[in-house]
Parts: sequence; C-alpha cells; structure tokens
Amino acid sequence: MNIHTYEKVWLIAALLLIVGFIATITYGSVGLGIAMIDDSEETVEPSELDEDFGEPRVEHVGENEYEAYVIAQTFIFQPDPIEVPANSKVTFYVTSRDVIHSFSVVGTNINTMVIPGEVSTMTAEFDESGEYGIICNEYCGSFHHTMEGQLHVVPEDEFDMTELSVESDDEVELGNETTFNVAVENGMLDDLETTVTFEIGNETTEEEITVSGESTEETTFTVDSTELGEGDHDWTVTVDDYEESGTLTVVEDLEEEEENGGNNDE
Amino acid sequence: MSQATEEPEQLQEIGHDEYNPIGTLALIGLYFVILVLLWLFVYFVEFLGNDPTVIGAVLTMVGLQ
Amino acid sequence: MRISKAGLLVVLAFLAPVLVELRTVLAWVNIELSVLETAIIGGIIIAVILVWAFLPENGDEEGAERDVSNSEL
Amino acid sequence: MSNAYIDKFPAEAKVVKAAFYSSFLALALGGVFGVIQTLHRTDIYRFIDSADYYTVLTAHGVFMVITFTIFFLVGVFTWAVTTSLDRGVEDIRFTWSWVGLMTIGTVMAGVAILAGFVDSIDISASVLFTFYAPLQAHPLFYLGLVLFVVGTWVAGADWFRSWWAWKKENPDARIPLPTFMVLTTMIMWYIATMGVATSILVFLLPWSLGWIETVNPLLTRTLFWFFGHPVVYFWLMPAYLLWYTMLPKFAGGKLFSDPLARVGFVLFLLLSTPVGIHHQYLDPGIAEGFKFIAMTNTMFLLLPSFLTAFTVVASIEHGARQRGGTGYFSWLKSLPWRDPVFAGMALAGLLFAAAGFSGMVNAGMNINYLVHNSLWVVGHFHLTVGTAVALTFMAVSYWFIPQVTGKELWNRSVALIQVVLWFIGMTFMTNSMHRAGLIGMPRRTAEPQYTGFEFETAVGSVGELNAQIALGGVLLTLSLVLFFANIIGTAFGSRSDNLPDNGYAEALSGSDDAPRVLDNLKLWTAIAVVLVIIAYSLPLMSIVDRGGLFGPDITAFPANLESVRFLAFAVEHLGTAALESAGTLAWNTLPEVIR
Repeated sequence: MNIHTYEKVWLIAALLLIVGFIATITYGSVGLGIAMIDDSEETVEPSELDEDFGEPRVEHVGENEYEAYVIAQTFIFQPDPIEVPANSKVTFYVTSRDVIHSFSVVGTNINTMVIPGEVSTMTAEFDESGEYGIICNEYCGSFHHTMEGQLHVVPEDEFDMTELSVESDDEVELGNETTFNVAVENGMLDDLETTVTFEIGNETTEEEITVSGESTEETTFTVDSTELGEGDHDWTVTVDDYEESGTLTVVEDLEEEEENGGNNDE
Repeated sequence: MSQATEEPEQLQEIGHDEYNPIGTLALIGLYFVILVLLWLFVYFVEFLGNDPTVIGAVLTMVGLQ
Repeated sequence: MRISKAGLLVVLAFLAPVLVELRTVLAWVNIELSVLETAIIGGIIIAVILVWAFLPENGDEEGAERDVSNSEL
Repeated sequence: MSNAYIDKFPAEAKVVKAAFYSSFLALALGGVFGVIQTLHRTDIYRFIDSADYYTVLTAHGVFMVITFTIFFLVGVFTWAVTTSLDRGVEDIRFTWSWVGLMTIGTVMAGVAILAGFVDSIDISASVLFTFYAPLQAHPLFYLGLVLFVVGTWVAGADWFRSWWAWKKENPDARIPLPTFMVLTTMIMWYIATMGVATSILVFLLPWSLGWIETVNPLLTRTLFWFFGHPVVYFWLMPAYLLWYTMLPKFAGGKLFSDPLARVGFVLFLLLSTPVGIHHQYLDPGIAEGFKFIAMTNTMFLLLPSFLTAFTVVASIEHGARQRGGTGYFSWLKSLPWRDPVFAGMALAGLLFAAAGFSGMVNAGMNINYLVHNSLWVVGHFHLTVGTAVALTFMAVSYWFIPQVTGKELWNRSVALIQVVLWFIGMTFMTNSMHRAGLIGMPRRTAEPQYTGFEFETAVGSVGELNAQIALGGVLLTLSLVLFFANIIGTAFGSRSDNLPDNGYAEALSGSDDAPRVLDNLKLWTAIAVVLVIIAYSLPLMSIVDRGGLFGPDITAFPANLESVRFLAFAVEHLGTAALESAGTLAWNTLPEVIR
C-alpha cells in the first residue's frame, strides 16, 4: 500500500488534532476540575421520593456551602425559585418524579439530564449575584415548552434562610387573654441574632432572640383583649425582612357568635 | 442524462505517479487552521467563559474565573 | 466572463455563510453592524464579484483553460 | 441502445426505483413537517397547537432520518452490489420481500405517529425519534420499527448472498470497492441494531403491550444510543460510498486511493458502535471513566472522516487537473460546477466539513455542558444528515433516476438551482441554530420563549436568529419543491437512448495496492465485536446493577390505551402461530439439511 506523502502529512496532522482535542478536554477535567455528572449517587424510587429524597429544598451545609435538592416533574421544578447566596458553592441534587427531564441553567454550564430513579449531582460556584432561568431541554410531554424555573443568586448580605410563622386566634372574647406563638426558623448553620417585633393596635413589643443554627426558636406574645377593646385589631410580627400580619377580632360573646356563624352556614 | 458532453472534456490523462494533490493539501491545510482556531475559540471563550461551570466537589477550582 | 455562470452561482452561494458570520466576527473586534449595514456590505461585495466576473478576459497564460470553460455556455 | 443500469439489470432497477420513490415520499412528508416546525418554533406563523408540535417533530424525525435515508441507501446499496459484482441479485422475490417488510414497517410506524393528530383515535407515538421511556408510544410504533429493521437485515443478507455467490466464481479476486463498502457498512449495522432490537423487543414492546410493568429508563436509553450513534454512520456511509466511487467520476477524475477508502470503511466498522455513550455525557448513573473512554473512541472516529476528506478532495482535484486546472486554488474553477450532480455533492461535502467542527465540539466530553440538548446539536445534524447525506442523495438522484427509469432528467438548470438553494437554506438555518445553541436555546421545544428570563445574545438579537432559521427553512422547502418537480417531470418523461453508461470511478491506486488483510471481513467483525464488548459490557452491567433490569416503579406516559389490549391479543396469537409454523418448517427441512 503506497500512501502519498501529502496524505501522510495530513494523517499526522489529523492525529495531532485528535490528540490535541483529547488533551484540551483532559486539561478541563484535571486542570480546571470540571467534573462530569456521574454515578456517585444512590438510586431512588421515583414513586417514593418523599422518603428517599425528602422535600425539595436548599440546605446550608458548611461555610459558604449549600445543597439544593431539586425535583423535576411534568412540567415544573421544585423548589421554584431556588435561592442561594452569591460567593457560595452549591451542590445540586436533581431527580425526576416521572419522565426524563433536564435541569439546565440558561447561559451557564450547569446542565444535566434528569432521569427517574437516578440522582444527578453537580457542584457549581456562584461568585456574583444574578437571576438565571432554568429550563427542561429534554422533551417530556405536551407542555414541555412551559417547563421552567428560576435560580436566584442573591447578594451575600441579603441572604438568609429564616422562616417566620405565627399561630394565633382570629377571635377572642372580650376580657380574655390571647397568645401569639411566633416561631423563627433558621436554616443556616450560624446562629441568628435578631429582634422579633410585635405590633397590635398602638402597642409595640420587641424581643431579642438568638436562634442557633438549623433550629427553631419560639416566643410568645400575650395580649389582654380588655386593653384592646371590642372590634378588629390589625397586628404584625416582623423579623428582619419577614413579616406576618393578621387581624384579631375582639367580640363580646364568643359562643354566641360561633353559634350564629354555624347557623348562617346551614 | 447525456449532459456529461456539455462539460469540457478531459484535456490530459494524469497517471498515479505524476499526480501531486498540492491543491488538496492547500485546501485541507486551510481547513486544519480553521479547525484549530475555532476549537480554541469555542472551548476557551464560549465554554469556559460561560461559567458558572460544574466542578468537582473536592477539587478546588483554579483559574476558572 | 472570468468564471463560468455555474461557478459564479456557486461562489455567490458560498458568500451566504461568509456574510452571515462576518457580522459576528466584526462584533468581536468591536465593530457592530446592523442588519441593514450587513445587507448593504453584502450587496457591495456581490456587485464587486459580479463586475469582476463579467470583465472581459485579457489574454494571459491561462487563456486556454478559460476558453474551455466559456465554450460550455 | 444505451448502457444504463436499467438496460443491464431491468428487474433490479425496479427494486432500486421503488426504494428511491419510497424515500422521496418520506422526504416530501418530512419536508412538510419540517417547515411547519420551523415557522412554529420561531413564532413566525403558528397554526397548530403547541402540544401537536411534538407529533410533527416525531414525524419529521422518523420520516427523514429513518425512512428517507434508509430507503435511499438500500437502493444505492443494491445498485452498488449488482453493478460492482456485475451480477443480478440471486433471487428477485427475496429482494422484494425485504422491500415489502420495510414498507409495512414504515406504514405501521407512520400510522401510529400520524394518528396522534386525530383525537378520536386512541393511538399516538409522540415520543420523538429517540422514544425515551417512560414516554410510551403505541405498540404499533415499536412493531413498525422492528419490521423495518428486520427488513434491512434481510436486505443485508441479500447483498451478502450476492457476494458469496460471486466469491465462489472469483475465489482470488479482491472485493470490488463498492461491494466492500456495502458489506462493511452492513456488518456495522448488524452489530449496532442489536442495541435497539434488545431495547424494543425485550423491554419497550412488551411494556407497551402491558406484559411487563416497568422499564429501566437509563437502560433503554443506553441501548438506544448503542444503536443511535452508529445509525448516523449508517446514513452517512452511503454518502461516503458515493463520494468515493461516484464523485471522482463526476469531477472527471479517478479515485485517489482505493486502499485508503477500504481503511476508512474498516475504521468506521470498528469505531462507530463503541462510542454511543458520548450522547450520554450528561446522564446520571454512568461513571465518568466510561464517558472518557467513549470520548477517546469518538475522537479517533474523526480519523476515517479526515482520511475521507483528503482522499475525496484529491480525487476531485485529479479531475480538475485532467481538465486543465492549475495552481493551488484556481483548479477549483475547472470543476464541472454546471453539473448539478457534481455541484450538489461538492456543496454537501463542503457543509460536511463545517459539520465536522460542530461534531468535534459535541464529542468533547466536558464542553457538553455548553451544548448538550441545545439548538447547536440540531444545527450539527442538519449539516450532517440534513446536508452531507440528504443533499448528496438529492444530487445523485439526478444521475440515478435516469439510470433506473431509463428517462432523461427533466431539467438540469432547475436541478442546479435546487442544490444551490439547499446549500444556502441550510447555511442560514444551521448557522443560526449553532449560534442559538451557544446562548442556551433548547432543542425539541415548541415555544422557546419563556416567561421568567430571556436569552442573551452577544451579537444581534434572538429575533434575528429566529428570522434566519425561518428563512433557511423556507428556502429549503422551496428547494424541495424544485426537487420534486424535477423528479416528477423525469418520471413522466419518455424513454431515452441517450443516457450515460452505468459505472463507477476507477482508482489511481487500485485494489491491488491494498493489503489483503483489508478484505478479511471476519477479522474486522471479530475486532468490532470485541471493541463493543469492551466499551459496553461494564456500563451496561453497572446500569442494570444500579437500577435493575426493569427499573424502578414508574408510570408510563401516556398510560396504556384501549386499542393496545386488542393489539396485545393479536400479537400474542400471531407470535405463537409464527413460532409454531417456524417450528414445523424447521422440523420438515431438518432432514433435508442433514442429508
């Protein structure tokens, strides 16, 4: 077999090109640490995700390190939006409840197939704040084109994982006391020192609390309805940027009101 | 389709030993250069410039910015 | 004619991708062209090629070959 | 009296003609669905419901890349084997039997897909060309695919039969190049279709008939891509065959090197299959190491294509020089650009060179994060199968159709404009698709317009990209109209005695220069099988080990339908009857065979 010199030259050039391509990719993997989606996660049962995978959420797992557990299903992503702080390292765990989807953060190199039974895991660093769209780029059914979500990378100083909830009565009988149970949940690992502000009528009560990492602190505000008087009273509970509000109605005779209400329903 | 006759016919017979595909080498050399430049552009500008990128959980990332 | 009509057609066809991507390449060196400007530049290039193609041939050393390509048309 | 294919092989010409016309019918249907999609997804003109877009997309994909390409290639292969061995098929009824099988298969799959448009029929197969479970099609769709593939297997047996018969009469002769190419391609195809056959017969079909409850989505997906990558080479190999054995002739030259052409095809046989995992770089459940192996294999698969580029261009240049071409580049002017067959194939080759680049990017493992499932990929395969293959097929039809009908081409100028128009249309469409892919625009979606964010372009705007895609799509449709006008015009013409002779290009460096080992098909088959086993056994074992053979508890989408029960019953009975009769037949013929 005689091969023309020019063709030999080209053959060598082509081989160099191929080796060059492989070398570039290897540099990306080893030098820059770009890891592929792999088989490091255990499989899950798509029908029992709540047990295997838990609820969709973001967890704070270390200093500037977060984990996002995302479920893709026709035709939504949960949680939506996914919120993480800037200057953080986030590991995504994504799985599907039904068919094959993808989890693709538009305009970035965060992109994976989401296959039922398998968990895709990938870590990315977010240096700056910004808002990204998340789309499913694998056909998953008739409304595939509507499947989208959001990834919010919020400035570090604006980020927290505080959740505020208030339990209280809607109505109270004149002369009785009623309590507002305020729960402040802190999802971060660090302690949260903050102030709970409770306002009702013209009264304002403040309470300093410290919620340790990954726990919930409860506090109670007691109100004497006599001081408020009969009628509707708006209240608000504020913790940092979070606010819960409602209306407390002070009535003369609670029993009768309820009975009347019941009668009206029938 | 007798149209082959409409084209200029062969003017000379070039045998195996007297033929050097220098034009092919020139064209394919050009192609080689284009491939290398485009590869560098797409990998280092389009791909690495498109961060955040998925990284290993253990490895720290050097030079990814 | 300096090129066969069919050859000219192919050259003009090949110009399509070049013109389309020219704008992207120029934007890389900070020359931003609008669609209209791109179309105008494309028109000028096509006109230049057409004028060149229809220039009468001067009898240079490749005349013999060109006579052949002309004879088909 | 001319010396065209039909004069020498009238019976085979009918088969080839039937295959070509079937493929053109698919091309026409695929084209209609193509333009509907283009206008819909770019939001230029929407007249279908976005939910129906996926039925359109399935039809476009299946008709174009399965029916159009494969019907055309069985025609080309039949022509190549009979012409280069200079003998007719062994049994023309056998030949028609595989044409029949492929046709029935196409109709079944086609009906299942198109019924998706009619709400009153509870049949649908809007599962796209890849039919990833747990998306579920009607069993008719899977059955149709099976019959179609079995048809191609029988076709391959037909060509091997011809070769064996020829070899008996010519024991020491080298396999003629076109036949060599057909045989190596078919061996690759037999190996590759094992994946999809297993996926459908063992998992998807029983699952769609309700005989098994669940499937392992990652397993069926991996088996699909076991077949899904080599299938692109199955489309491409006939185009390569035509570039190697016909294009030099159209250019007025000779094939530069027969031995290197053989080397190229052997490399394709060896490397086409153990690379499928490169479609799954972003799949969970497959270790990074397997992905890296698939990448190195894929990168080396570039080599035969690079070799082809040199050999084919050198063969064309040989033609140009024989026609008086000179210089480094000005020889290009001496090529027969007036000939639509040559011009079309050359332009197809040019765009294939561009496709080579986007293919290299697709092959690059980690760069897949950028392009995976984006419109970039769609741009890539519209350059490969949509241009390198489709434009070559259309252009060469202008030579083939006269050969198999005995009629002169209706209009050569229209033909030239048609191929140039295809080139321009594809340029606009694929260029903007690649660009849109880089900014993250997804493929396979009816409305790439989202409420929560916008795609950001570096240059121009999303609107301009969409306009280019739509413009390209419209030009392509126009090109198709011209193509069909020419084919129909030719079909209605009258017989001509003034046709070029049937034949293929001679070689400058002929088969005598090729080492004999190149013709040792058994050796290459064995190596190919070993490579596939090396590349796939561990990943497949790992996938089955992780997810189980039948996967987790998942629900089928859409859930089983009423007509499935009837079909399940019919298949069961037909299957039993077929097995019984096969058993009886085997029992009856056994004594004869033994004797």
